[in-house]
Amino acid sequence: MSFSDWVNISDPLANPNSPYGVTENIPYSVGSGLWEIIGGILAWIINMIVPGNRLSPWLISDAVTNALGLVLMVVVFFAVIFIVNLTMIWIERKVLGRIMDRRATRIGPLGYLQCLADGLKTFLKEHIMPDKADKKGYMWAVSIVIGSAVLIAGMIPLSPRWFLADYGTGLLIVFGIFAVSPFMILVAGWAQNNKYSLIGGMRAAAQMISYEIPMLLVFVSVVLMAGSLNINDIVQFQMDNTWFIIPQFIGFVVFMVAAVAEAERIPFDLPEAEAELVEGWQTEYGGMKWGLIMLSDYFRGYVACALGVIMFLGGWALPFMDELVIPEIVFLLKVILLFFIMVWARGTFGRIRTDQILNIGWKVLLPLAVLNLFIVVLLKMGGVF
Amino acid sequence: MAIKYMDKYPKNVALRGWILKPFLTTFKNMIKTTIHRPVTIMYPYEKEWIPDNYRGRPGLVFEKCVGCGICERMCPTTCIELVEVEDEALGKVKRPQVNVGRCMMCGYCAEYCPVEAMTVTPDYELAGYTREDLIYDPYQLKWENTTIGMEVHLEEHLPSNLAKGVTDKPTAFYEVDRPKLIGEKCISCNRCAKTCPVDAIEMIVVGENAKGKPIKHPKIDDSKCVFCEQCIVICPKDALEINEVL
Amino acid sequence: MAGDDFYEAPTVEQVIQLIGDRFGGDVTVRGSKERRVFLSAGRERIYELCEYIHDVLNFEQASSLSGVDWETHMQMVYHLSNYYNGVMIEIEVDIPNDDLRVDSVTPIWEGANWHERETYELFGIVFDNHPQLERLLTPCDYEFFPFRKSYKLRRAE
Amino acid sequence: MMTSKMWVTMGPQHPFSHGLWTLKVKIDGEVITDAIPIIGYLHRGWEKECENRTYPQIIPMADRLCYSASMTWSHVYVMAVEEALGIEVPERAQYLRVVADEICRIQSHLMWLAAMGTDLGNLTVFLWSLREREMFLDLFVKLCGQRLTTNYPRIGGVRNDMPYLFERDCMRVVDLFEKRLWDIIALMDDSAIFLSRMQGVGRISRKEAANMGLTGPGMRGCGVNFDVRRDDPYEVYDLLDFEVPVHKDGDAYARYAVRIEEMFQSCEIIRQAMAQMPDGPVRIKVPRNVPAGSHFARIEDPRGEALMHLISDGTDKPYRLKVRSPIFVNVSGAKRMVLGTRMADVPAIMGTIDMCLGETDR
Repeated sequence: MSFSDWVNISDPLANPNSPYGVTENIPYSVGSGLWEIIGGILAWIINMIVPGNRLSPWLISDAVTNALGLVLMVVVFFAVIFIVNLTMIWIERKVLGRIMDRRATRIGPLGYLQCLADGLKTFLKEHIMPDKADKKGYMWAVSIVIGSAVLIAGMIPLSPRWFLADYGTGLLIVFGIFAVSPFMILVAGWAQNNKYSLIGGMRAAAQMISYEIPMLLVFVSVVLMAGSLNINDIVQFQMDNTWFIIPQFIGFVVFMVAAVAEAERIPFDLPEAEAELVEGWQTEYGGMKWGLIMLSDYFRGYVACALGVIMFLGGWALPFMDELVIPEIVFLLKVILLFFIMVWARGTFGRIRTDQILNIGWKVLLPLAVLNLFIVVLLKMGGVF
Repeated sequence: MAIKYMDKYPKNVALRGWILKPFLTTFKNMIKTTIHRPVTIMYPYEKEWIPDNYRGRPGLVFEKCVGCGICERMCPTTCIELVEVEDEALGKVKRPQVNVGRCMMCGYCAEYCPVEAMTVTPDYELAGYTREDLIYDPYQLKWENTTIGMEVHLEEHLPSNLAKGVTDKPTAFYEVDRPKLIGEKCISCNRCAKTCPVDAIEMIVVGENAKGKPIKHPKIDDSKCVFCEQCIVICPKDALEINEVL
Repeated sequence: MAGDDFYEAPTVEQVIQLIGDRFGGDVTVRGSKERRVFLSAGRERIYELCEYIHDVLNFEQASSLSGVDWETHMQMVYHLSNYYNGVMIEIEVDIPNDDLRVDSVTPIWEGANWHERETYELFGIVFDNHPQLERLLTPCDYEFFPFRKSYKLRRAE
Repeated sequence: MMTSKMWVTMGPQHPFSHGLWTLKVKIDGEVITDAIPIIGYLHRGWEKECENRTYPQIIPMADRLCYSASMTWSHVYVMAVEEALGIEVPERAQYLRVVADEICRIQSHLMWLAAMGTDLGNLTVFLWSLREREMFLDLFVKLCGQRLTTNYPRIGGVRNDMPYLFERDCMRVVDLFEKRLWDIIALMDDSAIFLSRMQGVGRISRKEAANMGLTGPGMRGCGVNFDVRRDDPYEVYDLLDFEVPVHKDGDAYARYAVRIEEMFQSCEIIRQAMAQMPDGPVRIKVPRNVPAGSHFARIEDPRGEALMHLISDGTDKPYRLKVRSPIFVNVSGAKRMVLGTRMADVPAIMGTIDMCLGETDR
């Protein structure tokens, strides 16, 4: 069946070839509904100016509504994630402010709009590129870093009815793209032609690669226990049995430590260790590029927390009250709870040294992850799950 | 006195949960600061309380000042300059003008002022658009709101007084130090009397010279003199010299 | 008083006596008071004297080395201290203006290194056997010695 | 495989250098194989400037030697002048100087602790330390009218007597501070991450330390049991009862521990000095001209041993004034401290030196 066949069916739920099958997809419904409003208004205005034209009926046809509904679905989805990210930044600043006994953000109600003000400020800054930088590497590497962060943020479903894509191998793809950025960080650190950023890039690559492995081992044990790579299935399995944090507590701890390292946050923020490396691999990035890098850091933090929620904390489920709560809200609250722990750790600890971070990764986390895998295999063989 | 900290630390952190104690500490502090107000002072909107003897820019009580120039002499950065101003009530008088851009806020001018005309002020927001803005003339320097009792004094005691057991009466240099006249050097030029800012010098006739003209020597009124040394500086024959009382 | 690393450090009288015994007339004792000994020495034996003070009298630290420009001659003043009883030795060494050289004490006290470099750049006194006698505080292309009395400041005129 | 070493210039505008100085390090991977400290960015010719100023005028200039130890620097200067004048300061003034010195020591150590926190990536320690430091700066405001440039000691005494209720404020602050310092200690000493960063890093042996001329907490962290306050007492320190903390290890943690303990001891000294303080005058009148001679005074600065060598020639201006700055000597041994460590250790090691460039470059 061709694309035109698909778009010409008006009700997505009745569309047997919909990418979402027969499931409900709220962002898509909202997107289509939005286009019905926007397109309707556009068609009405154009019809008033040029009565009897052929554009107006086309704008409100099923095909256009379906196609632009897909576009607006992405917009809606990212608007929500963006707001969640702003909230996370706001929470981080507020919590850090409380921990440190100081004032935190101040613009807007409860200081919520500070991030927007900062974004506007970085947006208006001058675009500066070092003269001797490798131009292609400088621009493309950071674009891929930011792009991959945004991409994986889009791959995390908030609930079975709020997602962009529902792949059978969803979790695998998320982890795959999660691992792209270390290489690009290395390229970016090299391309800036700056010693600090080069050292920072090398550190980033070394650290992230060594923390990928325990993270993937934990991921494997989760997948093994759930018997599926599909995020929905994993969460459904936890709803049917028990949250994975109970049998796999070691795995949860390993995952959270590795996630903090992957998100480059204190105590594992060596690539941008400001005490010795100025700003690490981001030294020569200024203006909005730096702002986007910061935002992508939070996107990665969001993804790390969301993966933790999906894999260990039962995703959007709350026991005994599945019918009472809105699953998206539950999911985001759990994400923010995990993020709060990361912020708390940031307010409590200092930075770890390079050799120590690798020691922790290889000598502590990796054996623990293997132990976790072993426990899971035992449980599986014993038929507990 | 006992060692308070070093006999307790370093502890074996492995037995104390590696990182749990700092976690609890920050959490406790977070709860505390959420309940009370953070200690930060939001500067442009609210300001810290500062006492009246805070050493901000120098201030001047115009009427008290006698224009003696001790502040000018004591200033480490030479930012004080005596200028002549035309005052409505007092006429033509000499008053200090301060280049606040160079001032290092040491407070010496207030401390050494014999008549407590120079004061220190809690005024510390001194930015200006040009360097000329920062040169404060005597009228800009005016500061009258110092709380009584908060002025900066010179709390000097004479060692001789202390040896006698008098400890409750501070005696500053301007109360005891006086210019001393070396009679044979004086040429009766009258310059010291003219320059004296407090009119403490009176030329009195002490005799006649060979030609029959009167020899006038300065007589210093101890109650008026503030020991500004202007007469010593201006004397052409160095007939006046510093007489320090210790 | 000195805790575990206890060592009977020489008192002021012992310092004067020992140095007098060893160096005789080459080192004159200008005076002494509580925990302070003031010596002056000729520049020929200053290295030997410092070595003796360091090795035998155990004055482990060179607190301060300052140059003084007396216009007729230069002077190096050494302040040496120990870690035991707080006795300090001050040694004055006169250096004639036409031959501004003195033995470096950096081989004895590493801490004297930068003091000597500083004195070299500010007064122009050359220290023999110094490992790296370069300008430290001022730019390396200065050709004058700013702390000499011949270098006048604006306000002094 | 061919490897090459790389020179990395850390400073003068670099987050690790608290002030304007440069540490050029040669790194092989992350390990430091060579280091060159470079100073002089802040050289003002302080000693030469003083030759043009009268004796009282130098006191506020001595404040500017170090932003966080201004009290001790002006103190050592007036001690040198009093030594030259041969006068005895009133006892109350001596006690007041001791109190002000110890307040200065605590606030300087807190400034160091704050900087140490940022060097190790822990901003909480930074802000908590600055919060405690603020209380001591408030005490300075009450006592001498300004937060940093105290200008408090005078030749022959101190500027003014204690203000109304200062003793009560002082006791309150000290009590509160001692309580809150344990929180900061819990954040650092009970954290495995902090200990792993500090223990065994930048080790100096006792012999090396003595030879390099280290003074202050850096020296006492190497097992040298010496404190100018106790072993060469000035003012009224011989009447006060306090401990000198000594640590045997000689690493960054030892220097940290010595400083923390010194803060507790300073609190104790303030309590004792306040309790013992006699009544009486605080300042005596001194002659304007200082008799000719060469004199020196030394003092225990928060950073080490501060010494001023004053040569007077009978006028009201010094002939020569030499400042022996503790950091000037300590930082000359920077190469020895960082050699063989990792690049990430440089802030930790140099942080424990407690850099202050005003007094280093003078």
